[in-house]
Amino acid sequence: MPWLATVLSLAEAVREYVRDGATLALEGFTHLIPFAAGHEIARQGRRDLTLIRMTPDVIYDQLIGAGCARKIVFSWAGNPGVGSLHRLRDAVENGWPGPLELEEHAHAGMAAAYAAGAASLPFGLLRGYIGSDLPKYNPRIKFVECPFTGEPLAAVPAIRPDVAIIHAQRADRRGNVMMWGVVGVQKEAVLAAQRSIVTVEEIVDQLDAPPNAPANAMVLPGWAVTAVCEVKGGAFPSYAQGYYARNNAFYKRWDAISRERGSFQAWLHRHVLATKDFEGFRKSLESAANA
Amino acid sequence: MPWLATVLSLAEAVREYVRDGATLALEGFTHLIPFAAGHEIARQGRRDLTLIRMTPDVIYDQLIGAGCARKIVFSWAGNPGVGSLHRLRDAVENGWPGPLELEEHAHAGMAAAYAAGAASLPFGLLRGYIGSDLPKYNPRIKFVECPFTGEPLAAVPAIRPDVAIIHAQRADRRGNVMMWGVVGVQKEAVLAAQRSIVTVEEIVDQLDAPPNAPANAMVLPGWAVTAVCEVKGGAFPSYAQGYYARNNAFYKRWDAISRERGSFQAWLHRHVLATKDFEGFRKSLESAANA
Amino acid sequence: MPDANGHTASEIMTIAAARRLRNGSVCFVGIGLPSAAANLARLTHAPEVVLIYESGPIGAKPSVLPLSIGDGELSETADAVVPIPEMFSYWLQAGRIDVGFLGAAQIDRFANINSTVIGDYRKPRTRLPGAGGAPEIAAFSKEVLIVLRHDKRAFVENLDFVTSPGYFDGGGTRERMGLPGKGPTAVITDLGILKPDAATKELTLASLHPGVSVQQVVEATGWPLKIAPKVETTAAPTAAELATLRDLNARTARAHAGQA
Amino acid sequence: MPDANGHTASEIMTIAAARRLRNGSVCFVGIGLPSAAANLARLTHAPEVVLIYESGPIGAKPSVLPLSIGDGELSETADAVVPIPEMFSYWLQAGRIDVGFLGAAQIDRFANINSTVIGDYRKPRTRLPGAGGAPEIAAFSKEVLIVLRHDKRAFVENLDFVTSPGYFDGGGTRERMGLPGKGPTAVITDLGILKPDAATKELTLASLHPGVSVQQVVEATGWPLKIAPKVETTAAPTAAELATLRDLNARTARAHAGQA
Repeated sequence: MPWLATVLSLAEAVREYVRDGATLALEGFTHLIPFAAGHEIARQGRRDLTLIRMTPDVIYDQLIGAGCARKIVFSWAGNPGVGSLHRLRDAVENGWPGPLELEEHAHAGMAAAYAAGAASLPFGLLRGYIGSDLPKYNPRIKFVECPFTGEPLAAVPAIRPDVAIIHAQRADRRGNVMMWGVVGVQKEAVLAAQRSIVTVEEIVDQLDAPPNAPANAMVLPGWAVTAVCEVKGGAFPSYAQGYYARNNAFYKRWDAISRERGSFQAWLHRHVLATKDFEGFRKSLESAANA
Repeated sequence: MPWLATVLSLAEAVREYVRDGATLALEGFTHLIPFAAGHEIARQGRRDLTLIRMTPDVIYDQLIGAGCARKIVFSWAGNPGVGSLHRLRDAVENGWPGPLELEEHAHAGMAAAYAAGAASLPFGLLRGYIGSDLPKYNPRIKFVECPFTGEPLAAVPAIRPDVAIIHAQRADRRGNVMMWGVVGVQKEAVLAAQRSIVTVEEIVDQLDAPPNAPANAMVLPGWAVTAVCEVKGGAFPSYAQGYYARNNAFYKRWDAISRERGSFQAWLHRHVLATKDFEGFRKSLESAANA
Repeated sequence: MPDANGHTASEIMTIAAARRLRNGSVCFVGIGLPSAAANLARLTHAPEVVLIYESGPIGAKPSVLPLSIGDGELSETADAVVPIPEMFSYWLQAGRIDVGFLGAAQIDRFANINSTVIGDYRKPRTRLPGAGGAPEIAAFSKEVLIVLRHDKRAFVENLDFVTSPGYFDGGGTRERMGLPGKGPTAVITDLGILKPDAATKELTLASLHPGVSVQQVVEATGWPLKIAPKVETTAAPTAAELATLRDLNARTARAHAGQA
Repeated sequence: MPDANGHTASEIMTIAAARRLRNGSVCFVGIGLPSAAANLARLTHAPEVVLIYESGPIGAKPSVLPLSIGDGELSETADAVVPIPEMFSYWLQAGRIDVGFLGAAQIDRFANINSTVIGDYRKPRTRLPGAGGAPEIAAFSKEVLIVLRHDKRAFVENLDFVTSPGYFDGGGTRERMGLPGKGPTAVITDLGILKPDAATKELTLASLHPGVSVQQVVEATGWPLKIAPKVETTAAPTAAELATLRDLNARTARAHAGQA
């Protein structure tokens, strides 16, 4: 049934849909960050990627350090509550492991640009950027005039990634995807993209909104999604509400792992590149912790 | 606590917040139509209202026939699945009970205009109206040029009603409002308006998303709502998912009630104007059916 | 009332429309005949058709036909239910609809339609419901099907008001106007099926329902109707199609009865 | 480490900031010190303060401080959780926020702030996280509070980059630029509180924290700092404030510990 999302392994999905030079959006605002998919992209050695993400936190720090990225499009680049993204800073400040082009926005502009992409509008409209230097350095932030009031309003070009990748709590066997809690711009990213890969905690027979979840569940129909992959724990060290909490300790530890090129590379090779998949990565981390 | 919605009776809310000459939006797309509030406006004899609503079905037919309306802003005016709105047609075609100004849009434009109102943007942006005669007759539909691609896009002024009125399934005692199922543009109407009145099926101690409901519940925080009124059955003959079904038989019967001025006026006087409140209306209808 | 062919005008229209929906296609459904046709397709040859109602339900699987565009049955059986601004922007405008279904009060030879007024807009003889979702369904669906009864009041030389575009003045105009969808691919009536000419886009009689003559259709059309070189005959409703549709209608009538 | 006054620099900043939140006000909260201050207010004098985190939670009531802007604790305790595009359009841009809280790497005398780069944008000495929600928080909140440590690296004559506007070049410029919110009403540091002059909008020393001298603040400021005619002294933290804040921090530290 070609009109439904294909259920396949994450390695297959990345092999099939993520090409060198592609424009990707890996979204998930603190919650449901698709770390497993990010690792698989590094593992398969994708290069020259344009990486879009409102908050390129640890997941893009890893991809940048691994040499996968040519450019990032973003609005806030830090390790939330911890500090700098050292790999990103090393790329921007010192060009290591290669030069990194920046296209920088504010959150409001990125959100409007994703919504415009999902709606197939050529640009997103917002009140924004007034008094900020960002438009001086980003020619993709322009201003239009309201045809009714004459007011100037900011305009940002729609985000239209080649592939959007998100993590969600559940899917059914037809590829209908359900998520709840902090849902960020995940729906917009999927709908704005040409193709989409959704990793989920579990594939279930019947999608039901769970009790005790925030009353904001949403379902993406399977025919609007390209591929669904079951990857238990696939958002670690981010979290999946109803499944596991954010591993704040890992985020703090990332600061030390990533601070130096050597320690980062050792970590990347040992735990990501030398493992077969995300389960292997988790086991490798555990055995290192217990050693 | 002035920052929370006030819980009061519907009669008080209409008396307090709905003025003659006001611009109102009574929303609810087939589902959760605030009929009780509409009746109360007729009962209190409000005049010269500008009535905004995507689908001014039976609820606005009643208000137009009752002489409350000066103008309607709309995108589809019919009795869904049944036929014409006779009172609306009588006003448009014959000026009875008074002239009725029309501001006419398409659904896509109204939806964009509500969203713009909720976002405090001066206009809503959409691809739309191409090839339609509507812009020829509605000067409030304009076109703007995309600053990136040069494409023309439609622009409609934001809807900013004085008062938005909606019906929802539940509220808690702090005025937090929960709805699910077909949620239409209700959230946008409330957020676009200066003030809002929300009638609900019940006021509960604790808001929880019900089991078996469509997984699309949303909550409007009490501080974003002006007044909450408990009116059981207040969407009749529309429906409240999880509480009662649409009374399709009433919608069909409305065709005969409303076809002639006399039969409409008799119905309005007997069941709405001569009753004290919505409960009285329901009892009056029942006793007429059993007579 | 079934005629000599064993089916009513509504039935043949509904069945002919239903047949045009491919399994798995995503269909934006209006109330009434489009909804009947789409659900008939779902209950017969196209079990995986995705029905979207503009009120918000995506993937609705109603067991009875809704009277309104937002009956509870639709959202209860849907895969997802979205707010209206999202429906019109992320789903319709974004070009995710394979087939949009429209009715009309008037249609012209280039399949432009009127559902707004009969007579002058500012002094109408008959005020109709208006546009609803139609202009954008007509613009953004990959393909549009139009269903209406065939008579001279409906099939007119000039529309009183253009609510939704078909092919404008024909030829390549629609494309030049920047509309992404390919436009109306069939107009299904109670007499037959009209299709746009590949070059001129003028509606052309392509198929006659059983027992209908070319002459009948020409006489019911308010402009000199073009006839395809080879006019087909619509296959008669199968027993299964008729039984399924009648069951659906009977269930629906029972569900919508009851005290007002 | 508490100093001679019995509290740390962080504690006095947090407590001074918390005191400025009125009960029932709607507060857009950033991570770190703003979140600590807002939750301290909620746990002391302002139990009905509405905390909004940009990740989506509206009315969050976390029992421990979140490390990230979207920790599960926030959405689990919120009255509502909304998608990001809705948060920035229907809530922030629409002007529903009473108080927006911002941090900064650099600030100038008109309370414009930089959280983007130190050095040249294209060849930065230090690349900072960037704007996030700050420009629109600064523009659309009815009032903005800025919290940062007081030293000459932060309080500079000229910003390397203007991330978010305060009063531009002072006077009526902010209003003329069409920004609806009234702008930063206080800059709370570990030394004292600066407030904009009513006419010129230049930041002026309004209050000193216990044990801090005017001279200390002047020396920590990279421009010739204006001093209010009557400089107040910030009330010392109460025992209840300190105890509540330290409890909160201790609970938070326990919650964020654990194996990576």
